[in-house]
Amino acid sequence: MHPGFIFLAVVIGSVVFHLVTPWWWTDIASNWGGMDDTILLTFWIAGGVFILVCLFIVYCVFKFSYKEGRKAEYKPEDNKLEKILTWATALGVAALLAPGLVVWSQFIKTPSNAINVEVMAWQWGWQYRLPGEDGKLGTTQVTNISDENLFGINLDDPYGKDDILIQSSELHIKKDKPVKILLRSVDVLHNFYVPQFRAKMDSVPGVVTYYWFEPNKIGEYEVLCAEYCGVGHYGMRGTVFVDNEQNYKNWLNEQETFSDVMAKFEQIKLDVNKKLAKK
Amino acid sequence: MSEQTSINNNLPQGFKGLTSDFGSDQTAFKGVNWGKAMMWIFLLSDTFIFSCFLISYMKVRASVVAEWPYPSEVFALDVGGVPVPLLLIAIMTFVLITSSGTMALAVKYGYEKNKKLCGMFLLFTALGGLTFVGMQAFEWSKLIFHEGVRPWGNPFGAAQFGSFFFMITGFHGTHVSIGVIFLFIFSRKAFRGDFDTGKKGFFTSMKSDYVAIEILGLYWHFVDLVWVFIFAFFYLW
Amino acid sequence: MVMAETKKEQQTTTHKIGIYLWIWGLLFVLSFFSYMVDWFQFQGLLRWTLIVTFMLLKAGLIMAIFMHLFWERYALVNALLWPMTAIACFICLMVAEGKYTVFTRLFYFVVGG
Amino acid sequence: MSEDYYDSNTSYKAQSSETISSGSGSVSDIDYVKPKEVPDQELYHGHSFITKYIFCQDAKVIGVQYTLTAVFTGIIGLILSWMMRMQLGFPELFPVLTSETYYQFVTMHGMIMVVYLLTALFLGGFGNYLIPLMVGARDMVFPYVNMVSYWMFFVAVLVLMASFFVPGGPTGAGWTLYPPQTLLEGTPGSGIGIMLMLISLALFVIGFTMGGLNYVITILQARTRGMTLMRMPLTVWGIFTATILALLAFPALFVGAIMMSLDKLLGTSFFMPTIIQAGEMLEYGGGSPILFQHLFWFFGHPEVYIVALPAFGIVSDLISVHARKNIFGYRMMVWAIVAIGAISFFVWAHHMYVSGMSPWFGFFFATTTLIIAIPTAMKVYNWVLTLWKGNIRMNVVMLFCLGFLITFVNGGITGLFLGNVAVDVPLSDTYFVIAHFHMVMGIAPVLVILGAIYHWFPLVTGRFLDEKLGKWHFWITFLGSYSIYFPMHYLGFIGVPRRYFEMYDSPYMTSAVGMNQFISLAAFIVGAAQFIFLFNIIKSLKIGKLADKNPWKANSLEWYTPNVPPVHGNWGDKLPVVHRWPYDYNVPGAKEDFIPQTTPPSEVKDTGVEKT
Ligand code: HEA
Ligand code: HEA
Ligand code: CUA
Ligand SMILES: [Cu+2]
Repeated sequence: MHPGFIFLAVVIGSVVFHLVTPWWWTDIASNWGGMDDTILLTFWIAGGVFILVCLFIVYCVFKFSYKEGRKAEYKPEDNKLEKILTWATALGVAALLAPGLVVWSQFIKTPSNAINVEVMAWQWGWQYRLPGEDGKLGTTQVTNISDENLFGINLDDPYGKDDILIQSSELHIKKDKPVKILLRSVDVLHNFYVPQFRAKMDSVPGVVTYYWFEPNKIGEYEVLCAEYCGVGHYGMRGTVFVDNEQNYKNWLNEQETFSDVMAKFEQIKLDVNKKLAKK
Repeated sequence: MSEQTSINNNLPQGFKGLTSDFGSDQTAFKGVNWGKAMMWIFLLSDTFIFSCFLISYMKVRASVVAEWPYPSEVFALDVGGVPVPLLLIAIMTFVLITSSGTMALAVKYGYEKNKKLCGMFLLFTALGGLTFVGMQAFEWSKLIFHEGVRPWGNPFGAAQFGSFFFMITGFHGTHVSIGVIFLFIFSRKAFRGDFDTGKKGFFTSMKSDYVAIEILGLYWHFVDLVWVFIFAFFYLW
Repeated sequence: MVMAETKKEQQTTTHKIGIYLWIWGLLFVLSFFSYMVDWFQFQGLLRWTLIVTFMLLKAGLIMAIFMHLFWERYALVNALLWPMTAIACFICLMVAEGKYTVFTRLFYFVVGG
Repeated sequence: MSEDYYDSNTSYKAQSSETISSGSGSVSDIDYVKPKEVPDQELYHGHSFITKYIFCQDAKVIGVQYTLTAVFTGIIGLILSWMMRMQLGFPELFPVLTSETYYQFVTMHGMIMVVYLLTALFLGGFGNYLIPLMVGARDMVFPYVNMVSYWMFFVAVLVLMASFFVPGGPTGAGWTLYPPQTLLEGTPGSGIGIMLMLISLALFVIGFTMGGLNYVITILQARTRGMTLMRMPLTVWGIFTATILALLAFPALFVGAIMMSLDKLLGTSFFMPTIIQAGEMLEYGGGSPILFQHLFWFFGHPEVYIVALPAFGIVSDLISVHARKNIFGYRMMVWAIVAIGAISFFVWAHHMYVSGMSPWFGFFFATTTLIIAIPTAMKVYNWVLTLWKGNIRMNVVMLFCLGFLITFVNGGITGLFLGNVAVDVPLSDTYFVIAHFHMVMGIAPVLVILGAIYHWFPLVTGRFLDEKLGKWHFWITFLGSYSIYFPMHYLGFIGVPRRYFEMYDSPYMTSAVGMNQFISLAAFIVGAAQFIFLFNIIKSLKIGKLADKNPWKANSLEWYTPNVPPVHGNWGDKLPVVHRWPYDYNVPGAKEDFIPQTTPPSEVKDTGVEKT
């Protein structure tokens, strides 16, 4: 069989696979439809070029297979053709780049009404901190971290007292309300990634990184760690629930604030001291 | 070499020369000896190494929150009970520049095939380099034993100060030391007249030639050049 | 002055000893000047400009005269200098990155937001 | 040998063409070639077995040594990939594979394949063998240094392999070696393993620098008469540019490795911020993990082009020879190689879009990254336009070239997804990236290497490889690896992250079980097919069909040595003189369908040959 047929089959197979694939992205649950659209646009432009180039190859392979005595064309260059191709490609690139950059500029600019959510990662798990009534997160310092103060909140920062601490890998957020994810890590790089939200960012020890999104579909979503962080990387999961207003409120009311936690520890200390004193 | 320079004078100069040289056959760097071309490209690569060191230093220094120690005080030297800032570093700088000057003269006399003066200036250069390394050793021991500066921390502020200091000056000092060794070897060779007789090298079995001195010169000036940047960025900043 | 003298000398690779002594002297003077910047405790932008200027002048002199780059053909000179644009780009971006890092550190660990 | 060495007292202008012969005996004006500028090279001729084959200074032997060592490491890398695929496709079958060993295998697989296989094979192997032959030199300019370069590489490989046998095993930090994770206990091999890796890399860099300086200076300063830069085969251009990239990019890796070893050994905090591990505060503080990423990718991105550019160059030559047609747009090809090389120093942070670096960098790096696609696209167009109206021999070499084109375009295009910063956000660190770079780096250049071996085997050994086995080898490798990586993109779309030891506990990942099994099976088959190839080599060495001199009717100089296979010194007593580019195939009016580079114009006066 002529090899051209096999190459042709590869191209057709690729297109068919793309059309019938059962493996496709998860239903989007955030405002980042722009990312999906840009991907689709890239598919159209770049995929089109892929098909054209491959079909051209297949055509050449059929048409110009070796024949004794045939003369190949002798044409070292063709300025006009090369110019046209360069500009066409440049145009294609620009068409891809422009929407990409627009989406990126939205991605790095958080809307002012976003709720701050601190995601704190460690080997290998997640916990979260939400601002309290004052709407602000207290400042932190890794060196402050202790059993009582798992987030290392600065004790003299008044904003920190009412912060809501969620010492579990389950996070709830409100539908249609933008959240700004502030990422911290106490040890190595991690990455807070929910495929349905599309967005992701590394959490880097020593600095705070961020991204934002607006969840728009109620449901339960799995958090994956998307930056290699040691042997437990693959098991570093969490859960995000997108709730409606009411459920979110209920959940929030059950959570402890930093002062609650501190008070609890104070109490424990007092108890222990009392016991010691009794003895 | 001089013959090739005379070839070069008949080639187009300036930017015209640039295109005609790259468009020509056989050599792109007209009249440049293989070894010399190789040294230049090596130095280019080495420049990237030192640049990466200095860029990392700059990035870390810009982003540490802890106070960066004040080099002018850290590196002060007591003269009669008065601390003179950066005195030792200033002397080291002058010593290295001096050795660069003697190296330039050694190269000059090498090309004039004046083996005595050439050898002598090489020797001076080597001694200059040795002095530099000696002073650096003194400085290191002073910092380590008297000031308590360690690669992992120091009493003055940001821990990275010591880390970068030892790493960068250490890497530079290694370059100087290697240069000194070669300077001694070459000065002996010059005195012995190897470059005149074209004696074959021990390892490579290539003929000795006075070009070797220019090549070594490039290396030595480069070491000096790097120090200019270290002096400005590390000590004066 | 120096230029005029050196142009004439372009004929041979060996140069009059004068030029080396000249440059040697200049390097001394420039090093002395940069030392003085520290001595007089200039601060801020002034210090910054002076240090960099003296540094670049010294580097330029060493490369041009001591390393004979001034007499080399443009092919070599260009081959050596163009790659420095990559370094320049790296420097600029790392300055920006350093500033961004320190900003986030101060903002989230000290100032609060 | 030095009869036409140029007398230094006369200048170029004074030379009249009559007094200088071109070396071909003709004295007519059009055959004039500039006289010799550099004296002939003195070579050290080995006499004993050791100096001839072990500590040999002949670039051709060094090239073969590099190739064999690199292929050996490549096979280890291949076996490691089998183990990985075993775990991903059939996790129950192989319970000895723990997550520690899995990550160690991933790391060693990545590092071996990129650095110790492809870089060493393209630059050390093909570079050493082909550069002196193709530019008409007797050897590399510094044969001794060249020899040391190989032995440094050899030691680097030994050190790397040693890490499999030390306590704790090799490092499992991922080939990107991101700190702090690399140096902490949660990562396998964070003790001796990582140190051996860093030492091995440093040795590799030092050894490579020695070799690389040789390649660059040989190409720039030791070409034969008439060989201008714009008459060099594209193979040489690709290797040349890649070598320059390597000389300028490896320093960043070297510096990163030094700083990381200091963090490990002395407890400095270059890359290490304050860290709490297992409830305990470590003695670090203030360092910057992102700095390492910048250093790594300042090396790492040029590195991926270091393995791509030689492949680009070689494939151009293979296509041209076997399509019996000049390469289309030679000058554009050269400028594209140079442009890709230059721009590749300005795109590094496209690997760091979601690393937490300054978000503003996204704009800059997305733009530069997509710009680099333009010269690459030009190269693709020129390859396919070379096929257009050619006279294409459908032999094994050509099949490998076509395989390269399809996989490279496919992988390049997925690069456009990743380069476009907003699109990279969902895809980064998923299997989409794995699929991208295996397509563009794991298959495309490997296919070129294999094709190139089929092409140059007759030159090196005087015998052909078996075509029939070759065709089997090609189809299994090409179709097999295409079906490994094409579906893998869709795993990335689902959102499956890379470097996952196990992934079957999430609903949407479970949907991919079948695909993973299929991919694994394909990987086993493709890997096994490489042994057909090894068998082919061994068989053909002994009983392969004997090849004539210049069996492919190629134009470039390597086929025109007096002895085939070429011997030490390459050219006998007279260096060749070059009169044209290496792509004069099927020139109208010429008797044969090819005109060797050494043919003077007077011999092909009536042809429509273009001036080059
Ligand atoms: C040989 C190696 C090689 C090559 C050539 C490339 C080529 C390209 N790569 Fe790839 N890349 C890697 C090896 C390579 N890459 C590796 C190893 C990694 C992962 C490392 C790791 O994390 O472990 C990686 C990762 C990687 C990333 C980071 C992904 C992430 O981690 O999130 C990005 C992002 O920008 C990227 C982009 C590109 C682009 C834009 C090109 C371009 O150069 C491609 C240009 C080619 C084409 C575009 C095809 C031909 C063009 C046409 C047919 C014309 C049609 C074109 C238009 C319509 C414009 N690559
Ligand atoms: C050139 C580079 C190269 C090559 C050839 C390969 C080849 C293969 N790789 Fe690759 N791989 C990498 C570079 C490469 N890889 C890198 C850089 C990583 C990232 C590591 C990290 O995350 O840290 C990676 C990671 C990686 C993963 C992801 C692991 C994870 O994230 O958890 C997987 C999973 O399937 C995989 C599979 C394979 C398979 C099945 C093959 C092959 O089996 C494919 C089929 C085989 C061939 C096409 C032939 C290969 C030829 C030779 C080996 C040469 C032998 C030479 C002669 C005989 C002359 N690799
Ligand atoms: Cu945490 Cu990966
Ligand atoms: Cu890249």
